[in-house]
Amino acid sequence: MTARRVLARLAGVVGVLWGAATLTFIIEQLMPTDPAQTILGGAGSKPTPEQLAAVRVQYGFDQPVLLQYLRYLGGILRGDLGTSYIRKQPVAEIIGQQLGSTLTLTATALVGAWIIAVVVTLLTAHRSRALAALGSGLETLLAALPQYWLGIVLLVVFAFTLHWLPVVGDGGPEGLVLPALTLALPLAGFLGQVTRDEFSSAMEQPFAVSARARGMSDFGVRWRHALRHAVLPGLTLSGWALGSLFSTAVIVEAVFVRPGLGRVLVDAVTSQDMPVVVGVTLFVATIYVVANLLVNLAFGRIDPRLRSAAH
Amino acid sequence: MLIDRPKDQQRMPASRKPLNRALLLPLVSAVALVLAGCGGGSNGTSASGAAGPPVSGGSIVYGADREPTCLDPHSLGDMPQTYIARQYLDSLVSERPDGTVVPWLADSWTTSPDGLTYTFKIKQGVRFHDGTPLDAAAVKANFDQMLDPATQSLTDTGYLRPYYESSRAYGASEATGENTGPSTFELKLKSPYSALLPVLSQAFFGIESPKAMARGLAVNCQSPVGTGPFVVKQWIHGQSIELDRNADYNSAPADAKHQGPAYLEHVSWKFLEDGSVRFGAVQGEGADIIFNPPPQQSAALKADPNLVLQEFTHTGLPNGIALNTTRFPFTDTTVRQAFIHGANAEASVKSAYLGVFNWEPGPLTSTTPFLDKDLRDFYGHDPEKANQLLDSAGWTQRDADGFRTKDGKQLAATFVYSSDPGDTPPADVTLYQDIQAAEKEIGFNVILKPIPQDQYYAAFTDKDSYDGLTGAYWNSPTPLVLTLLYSTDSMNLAPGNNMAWVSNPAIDAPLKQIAAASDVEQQKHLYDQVQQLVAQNAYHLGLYPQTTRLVSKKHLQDVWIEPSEGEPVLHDAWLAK
Amino acid sequence: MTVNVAEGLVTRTALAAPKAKSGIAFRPAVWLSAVFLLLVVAWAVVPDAFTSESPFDTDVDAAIQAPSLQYWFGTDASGRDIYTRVVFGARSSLLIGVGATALALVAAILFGFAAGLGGRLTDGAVSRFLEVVLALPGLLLALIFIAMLGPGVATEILAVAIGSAAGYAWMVRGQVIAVRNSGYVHAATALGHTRSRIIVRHVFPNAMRPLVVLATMGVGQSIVWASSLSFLGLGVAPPAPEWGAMLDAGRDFVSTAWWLELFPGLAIVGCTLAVTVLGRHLQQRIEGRLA
Amino acid sequence: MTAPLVRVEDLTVAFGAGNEPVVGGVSFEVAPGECFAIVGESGSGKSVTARTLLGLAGAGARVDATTLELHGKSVLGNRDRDWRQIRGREIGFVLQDALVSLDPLRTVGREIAETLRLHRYGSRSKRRERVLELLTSVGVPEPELRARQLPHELSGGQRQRALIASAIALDPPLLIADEPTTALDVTIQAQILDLLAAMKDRGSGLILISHDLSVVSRLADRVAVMRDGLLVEQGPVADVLTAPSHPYTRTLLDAIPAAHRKGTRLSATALPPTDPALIRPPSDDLLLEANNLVKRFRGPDGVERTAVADVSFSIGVGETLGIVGESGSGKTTTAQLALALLEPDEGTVQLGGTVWSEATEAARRPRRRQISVIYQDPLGSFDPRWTVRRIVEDAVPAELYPDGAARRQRAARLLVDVGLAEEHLDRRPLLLSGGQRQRVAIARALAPEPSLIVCDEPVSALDVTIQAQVLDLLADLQERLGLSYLFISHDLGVIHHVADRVLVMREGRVVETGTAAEIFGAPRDPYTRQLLASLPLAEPEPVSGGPA
Repeated sequence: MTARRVLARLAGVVGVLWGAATLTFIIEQLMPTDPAQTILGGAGSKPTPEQLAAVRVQYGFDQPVLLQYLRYLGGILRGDLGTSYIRKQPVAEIIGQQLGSTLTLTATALVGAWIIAVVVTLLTAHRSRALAALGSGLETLLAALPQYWLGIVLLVVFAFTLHWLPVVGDGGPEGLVLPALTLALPLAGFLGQVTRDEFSSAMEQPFAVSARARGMSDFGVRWRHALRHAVLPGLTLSGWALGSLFSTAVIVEAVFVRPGLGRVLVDAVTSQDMPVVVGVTLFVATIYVVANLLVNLAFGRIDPRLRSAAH
Repeated sequence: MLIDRPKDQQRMPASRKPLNRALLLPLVSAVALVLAGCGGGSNGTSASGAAGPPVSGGSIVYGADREPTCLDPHSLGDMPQTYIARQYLDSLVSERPDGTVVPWLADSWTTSPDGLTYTFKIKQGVRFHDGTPLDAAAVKANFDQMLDPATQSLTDTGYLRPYYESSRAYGASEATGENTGPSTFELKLKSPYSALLPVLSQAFFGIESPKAMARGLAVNCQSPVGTGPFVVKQWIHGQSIELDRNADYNSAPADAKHQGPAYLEHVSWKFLEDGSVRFGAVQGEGADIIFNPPPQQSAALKADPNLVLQEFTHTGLPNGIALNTTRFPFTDTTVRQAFIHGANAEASVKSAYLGVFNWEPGPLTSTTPFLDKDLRDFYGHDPEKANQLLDSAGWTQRDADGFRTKDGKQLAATFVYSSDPGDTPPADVTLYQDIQAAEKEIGFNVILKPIPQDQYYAAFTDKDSYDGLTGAYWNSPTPLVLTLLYSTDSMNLAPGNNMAWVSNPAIDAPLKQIAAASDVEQQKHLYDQVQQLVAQNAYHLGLYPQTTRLVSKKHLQDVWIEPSEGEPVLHDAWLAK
Repeated sequence: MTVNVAEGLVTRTALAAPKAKSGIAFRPAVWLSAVFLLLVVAWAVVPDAFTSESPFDTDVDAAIQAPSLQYWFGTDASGRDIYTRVVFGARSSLLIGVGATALALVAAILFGFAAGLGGRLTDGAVSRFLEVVLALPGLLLALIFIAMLGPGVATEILAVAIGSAAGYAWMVRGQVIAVRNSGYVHAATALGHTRSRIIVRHVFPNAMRPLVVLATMGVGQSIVWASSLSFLGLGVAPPAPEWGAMLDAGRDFVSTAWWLELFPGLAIVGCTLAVTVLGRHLQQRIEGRLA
Repeated sequence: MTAPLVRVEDLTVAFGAGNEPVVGGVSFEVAPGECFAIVGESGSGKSVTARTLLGLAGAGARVDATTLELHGKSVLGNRDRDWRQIRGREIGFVLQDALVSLDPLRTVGREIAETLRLHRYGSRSKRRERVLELLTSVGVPEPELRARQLPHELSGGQRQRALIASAIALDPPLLIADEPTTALDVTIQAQILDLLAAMKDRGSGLILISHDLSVVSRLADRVAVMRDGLLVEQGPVADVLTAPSHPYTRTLLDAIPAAHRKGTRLSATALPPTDPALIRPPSDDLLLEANNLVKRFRGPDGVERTAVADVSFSIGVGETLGIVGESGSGKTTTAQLALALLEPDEGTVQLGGTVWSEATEAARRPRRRQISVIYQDPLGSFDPRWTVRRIVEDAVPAELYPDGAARRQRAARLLVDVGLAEEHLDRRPLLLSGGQRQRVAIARALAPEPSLIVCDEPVSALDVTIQAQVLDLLADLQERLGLSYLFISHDLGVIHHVADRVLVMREGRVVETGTAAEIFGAPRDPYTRQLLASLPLAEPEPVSGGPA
């Protein structure tokens, strides 16, 4: 990958992030409620007009929108995402506090999803009709499961009835198993379908015939040749997968009563705590975009088809 | 998941005792008996004594149902706040189930004959967690902060503002080096307020370190500093509040089970909003004690030998629906009466809460003194009577959906409830839908409207925002709370308490007389008269009493519930091996 | 050059007896899905034909009854028949599922074609915009719309549509560009056809082809999305019989009354599964016939 | 006499229950040091026959034979483990295109070393040494660098050599090559054939599978001809290619364009009488003129490459100009410039004497009727949703046939003119054979009644007998309709057969131009000479008529 193309890519990433920041700023302006009211304790409290005016000046809501926008962008560049209207805490600190659990959850879920998808593909792809039908049927089922319902079912079966896993995780690993599984299974279903199709076509390719002609066993061809091809399209989707995992993490965090960015976001939106909403959004968008960039750069060299596909 | 009422701060203060408590001392036996009921039928503390002497050490997980918005109870003042504030703040005095008051941070106190001046002798040798010594000046600083509008503490100002004149601190004070006599805090009132001492026993009036309070509200919200048995280590938002033992705790209240530091080394106060998850936690290893088990688990709770249930029923106005007398269609008394008879309240409460609560129509809860017990038939389910009443009121035609109409207008009313599951648990939503269906039988269109939490609180003080208000209850030990709920003065002076917006001279008169009456018989007669009028005028449909319920594992001994606000006390708790 | 051996193989089979491709073996799964979807659509159109009761009739004495002959799916906390509510729930779930997907597709076609057919500039602008919307988590956009417009069916449709529109638009753009560079478009240009005629006769119909599959699968995902919003308490307000809201109401009964959570969940999973299976089947038929 | 490497008697292979066997009773032997070629068109079963020797006939294949022996040892009863001992050690297998026959995601070195690793050949370092040794032996320069690269980073020729290296890693006594040179350009094809010949001389047996008789004639000692699963004829190359006993072999030989000058008939097909309205009197004025055309492209990595540099040519009425060149020589770009589908960076194109490349698209549109195009992959040039009838109708210009019915009737007539039956008209092209599809493409090209048709590799995807029919059809149409062709191909034999004048292109430049006789008789440019040398035309004297 020539340096020029990498630079172009980086510019693209910055462009997208700038776009995301602008879009969220516009959304913030469109919100019906008055931020000053939220700061002074929401609709419940009855702040005096003077108090409202004082807050507007303090937070600069009275300045022209363009000025606010520039100050907002300046803040982001300095890493200052403003302070939460409700919690009066800097947004960056709130994200920092909650970041750990959500990242561990989504990362474990992504790894889990991949392990399940690869195992199901290796065991059932490109084998007898029955096995293949079973495998793809399982994947279609998994991809169709709504996360929250799956979460509740797992909770009932493994926590309430069988007591294998704790109902509420105390931060330890067992507390992570059920939520991560709830996130991983539907994603595994989706990744499995993509991997399965590519695996079957890879097994039909001439290089698989060449490998067999060298005396390689069937499993050898699957493991050393077909699997690598099968995993490729899925990996290029991992940027998208991370983004979607975050959305569903919100639901899983609600079902399993786990702290995390997801819950912070839902509470922030319902209580119209816009700095938090914007902060979390930009944070997630950054992870998504950077992940995509890394994946494209990583795969650009290896597979020429990807280089064209990556455009 | 039955969640206790949040955000009481809109509730006006309610005195704890009949007005001139001091005068009635000689008759304490009769009154005490009656009052014994008040403060709730807390049927004993968790099984104690059976497992031998208390053992120090160990840490527990307390499963709370809601996360407070701020840990300094002087600000805002919602229920989840008072439950946890009790663990790290001490108050001046402590109240016993029978209503009497015993020394705590105040060794002793005297009241002036005219009942206007209270002089407290502050306990010596007590230090706040940040090292500053406790003295009268520190107590005065707390009172100044409570009454300062900037701290937005509606509950504290609500209780004190109508009576507070001034306060003074003098005598020995380590801070100033003075040592002339014991450190004394003097409180002057505008008019006699017999309920002052029990009011001060609540955690809302816990004494905090002046140095800590000076750091400003935002910081104090995160990490308040008191003298209590535990110290606030860290507040991880959305997850838990970590409390460590205060090793040199020496200011336990007189009625505590033991003096000196707490037995438990650490308490992890976790927020487990989901009812079944919270109950699953105490069943499994996730928690040692939880607040408010969901009604759906009552069978499982009874069946589990390892769990112990403690219940505390609040006194005051039962949880129910207030009918806004200033808006159509509830301006017409007959329509209100018809609504109440058509609600099928008893069966709905029994079904929605699976028999955990029995129906309490009001106007007061079963444990409140002076309750007039034979008013139930004003609230009974009687569809024929309801239909008769509505026909007589001219609501004779029916529209396509079967709802009654008069001169083209449909008989409909909008009932608002908070969409936050903490405020309105699913069981409440089920209950309201049952009532909605029952009212449909008599042609009354009940519209249920969920609104966000902050708009729900704003509705209390805005009479045009609802026809009917759900979640209308009032925790107060004294029947005198009726003044705040139905008197014209209350509607004008402290909006948000008179939820039915009642202005009825026939009720105002007896309420004024009660405040002045001294004879119990006379008070009973006047209370009956007021409750009669409230029932006849169908201002409020009571549904079920407010209850604090604690479920703890058997090996967690000596957890008890204090009577002033139903706060759990963990100071004496210990883990039997 | 690499083509000719493969080409040869095709010619041989085609030469032998060129007949339409043998029907795809009609797997039972496809039949099952079709029947189930028909049932759900029937529920949505004529719910009364399937149950005599009303979804709002409460029976306080019959609260939380286990499934029985009288109540096939049991009753909920207000004693309402869950089977009836699932039947009546079909309408709002399908309405949101189909409505959101349709709206998303319309937006996708507008943006996709604008990017695909527009000059380098428009393509650049639209693509960057799509990339930005894709970077924002789908659920967030939904939440913001609900916060702006308040909960309700219309908002849910809009919210879910916004969440998926960007993804669809990206696919449409890719498809339009592929068709624009295809052999038959070059051939048509060489024949002297005008640009608009080529767009109408070739680009539009062929770019739309994969959208059919996308739409069927999209309905499934939209239903899941909508029920998730209701689950978070942001969707349709009770007592309306909506599958997501029923699941939310049943959460506390999960260990004592399993049927409250089971049947609405099965309805959602059933719909999504059926739609996905049909979608993939359609894909194979279209791919097979017009490869 | 040592036991033959391979002895096969009455081999039959069938797939699935009940239908026709793909290989119906084939017998042959291969001796060490001998190259046995199996020739046949696609679908003749030649590839399956060879793969049965490796036990790789394909999933679900039912193989039986009276004898199937390698080195005198029967392999009929072999189970998978037995086959794995044989594959790689006893027999090497080389497939057609190394770009897909080598794993694109693994380095060339690892692919070659795999054969060694599977059969436990020495230690890791010994294996690396052997890989470098193999790469040098097959003629790949800088083996250390190439071994670390991925297949797509090597040139076509180097990749094919690496593929062969991986097949001969353990010096197997028998090597099977299935279309080893089909994917390569002519010049590189010759190098690979020399490499295989050298291996044969070193004593290893070679089974060559090919559809291309010219490749067979250069390398094979004995040849067998297969058709529809049957072995119709077998014998030494000289006899079979010069005095074929079976009629099918003769049709195959006749169909080779390279061996016949323009004007001779390649296939026995006759054309139905043409619609008289189309016949146009011949005239000798110039139809298309291209002067000093230059076209540059910016590649994905931003580097600018010149595809066409200073190309000039002209085409008279009724004349066929052939453009020949290897892949990447710019011949297709030149065709696009002639069709004005691409704007030249420099230079101009005139059509019928008037401005063509500089005209605006709107001005060009009505005149596009004069010039049509046929592509190598006809299927890709049809809208997948349309039937054959609609494809041709769409091309009939409204100016000539305003009334819809007349257009439909005209389209039907055209389809019959190109030799398609009524039953094909309402079918989708996907279900037609390669040859039939090309006929539909030709009908569509004729619809606007053009004077010039640009044919971009129209027959290179077809089997030789079908190719012959299409070339004859084009010749007949030219003769009757006075059409001119701009005929582009990489296949010298086809160009030699169809072209009046020839343009030889290499890397975007015209290296030589002249009449067919001058180019094929006395080539001046060394590159042309090199191209011609790789054409087996000069080898055995074809039966009917030598070179012009």
